[in-house]
Amino acid sequence: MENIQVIENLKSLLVEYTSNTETQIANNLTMIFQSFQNKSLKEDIDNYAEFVLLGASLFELKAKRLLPQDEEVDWLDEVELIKDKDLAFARLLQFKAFTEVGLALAIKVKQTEREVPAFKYYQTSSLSVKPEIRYNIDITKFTETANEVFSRYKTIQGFSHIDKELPDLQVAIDDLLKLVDKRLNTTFEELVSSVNSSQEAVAFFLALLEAVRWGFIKAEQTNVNKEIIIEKNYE
Amino acid sequence: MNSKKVISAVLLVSDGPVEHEYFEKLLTINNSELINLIDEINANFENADIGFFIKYNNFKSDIVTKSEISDLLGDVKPPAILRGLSTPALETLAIIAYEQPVTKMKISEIRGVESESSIKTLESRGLIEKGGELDVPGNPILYTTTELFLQKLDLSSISNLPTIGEYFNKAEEE
Amino acid sequence: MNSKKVISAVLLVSDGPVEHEYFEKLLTINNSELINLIDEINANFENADIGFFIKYNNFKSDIVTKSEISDLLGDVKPPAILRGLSTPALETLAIIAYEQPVTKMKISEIRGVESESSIKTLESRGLIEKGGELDVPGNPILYTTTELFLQKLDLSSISNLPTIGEYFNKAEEE
Repeated sequence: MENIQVIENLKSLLVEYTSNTETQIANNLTMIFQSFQNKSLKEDIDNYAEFVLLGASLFELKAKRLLPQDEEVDWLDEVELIKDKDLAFARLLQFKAFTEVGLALAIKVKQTEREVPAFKYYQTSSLSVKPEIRYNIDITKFTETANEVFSRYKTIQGFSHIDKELPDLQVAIDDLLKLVDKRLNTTFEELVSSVNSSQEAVAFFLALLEAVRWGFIKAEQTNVNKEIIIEKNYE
Repeated sequence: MNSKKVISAVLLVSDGPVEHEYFEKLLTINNSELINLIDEINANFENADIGFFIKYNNFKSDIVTKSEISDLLGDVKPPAILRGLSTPALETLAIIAYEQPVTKMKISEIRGVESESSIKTLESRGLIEKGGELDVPGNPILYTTTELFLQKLDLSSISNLPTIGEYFNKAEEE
Repeated sequence: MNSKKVISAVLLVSDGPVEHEYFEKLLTINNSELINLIDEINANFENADIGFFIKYNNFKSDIVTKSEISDLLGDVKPPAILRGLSTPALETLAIIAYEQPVTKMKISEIRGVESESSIKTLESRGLIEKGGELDVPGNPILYTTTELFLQKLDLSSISNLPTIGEYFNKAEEE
């Protein structure tokens, strides 16, 4: 929610830039940096260098504004350019947020699936009164589904290629954490030495990136030619 | 490892009875130890007035409701089997309807995802049933649609199913 | 009527959670009496080292296995719904969850890439479904998340989804 607010502030600043007085611009900037102070937002921003870039663009704009200027038209072009940049940043921010939200949802689903519900449906046979069947099948929906499932099979042979070839990131993360846990201090080269296929190595590498991003482990490479040192993050 | 926990939980989520051998291997116990554990669980259920127990014979066991439950419920229906069909279930149903008799493996192949739980759901709703076995090694079960399925779609026979897209040759002529 | 027997047996055979209202009417008890009975059953299970319990919230209950023995359930456990899903599919799921009802075009716009195959994968897993059409020329299909999605996230309604900001606060703490 706060993200949207900040983006809105930025937008209004940019859109109104040309007509605003210096005081108004200063006020707008203060407002933005105040919202940056918000605790949760600050943590967000730590993840998103884009905000820094956006801020830098604003300073750039402000610096230019302070210089002697010839004509107002240049400024409009400049503003248009930055408005596009703003939109691009906003979109990137939104996309990155959804990637992480998706992973968070996946982790929650995985936790919930550890509790498997009972459904001994065949046990209803010992009940003298059977559970009522109250649903109906809509013939249109049935036909549509049939069409879709068969045409999907015909065109792309189902999704077996996806299931088989793409690594399951969550499994890879779990495996990785288990290994790191066991060895405490290890190297990436050592971790991947046990994998059997290039797909598994890719999965491990992606898992490593995710685990570092989530702060579970630390990865360090002191020199390009040196090994990547992996250790558990105790911070 | 707590054996009673494992036995009770596995029986709760298993689709049908579980063979004694499975538990004996999993828990590295012998047959009489397994039977003792099951008896112990049943005594716990009995003392706590639980409405189900572990029924077993020489080979396998399963959790079943006590027979008096029927009397206790009277003519009240348990609130099961009331929900509509999800997309995975509907997809699975469509495949069985058009490809029947068909194996679980073929269904999963067409859908591109594992379809075990959808098959279980459809079977429990009485829309499909086991209709024999395929005569190949392993004898996989063949699934067919039921009379109830025809009723629900208001069809007199499977041959009256709507033709679909380009999948079937006869559809191409239309 | 023995209430503990009825509650445990009905939960065993029911497809999905049972609403408190059903038991309250059937057993002519009030809500706190029902919760007391469920707690009593759970205490019995706990004392007897049973691997499952009755999970409940303000509205409904269901028998589920204890999460700590999940790894011991092996093959009897149903396959994970997210098995094999890639991060693009998860992104798409997150977008639909938070932007629903949403068109395919809007999803692709947010992601910056074509999202057809992710949508189909999620649909075939039953996590999303078509939920109507947008009232503009061309009538694009609107996608929403399903009841199964809510169940898998242990939520009673979409309005209970955490705000997006909450994910980042949590991630920082871990």
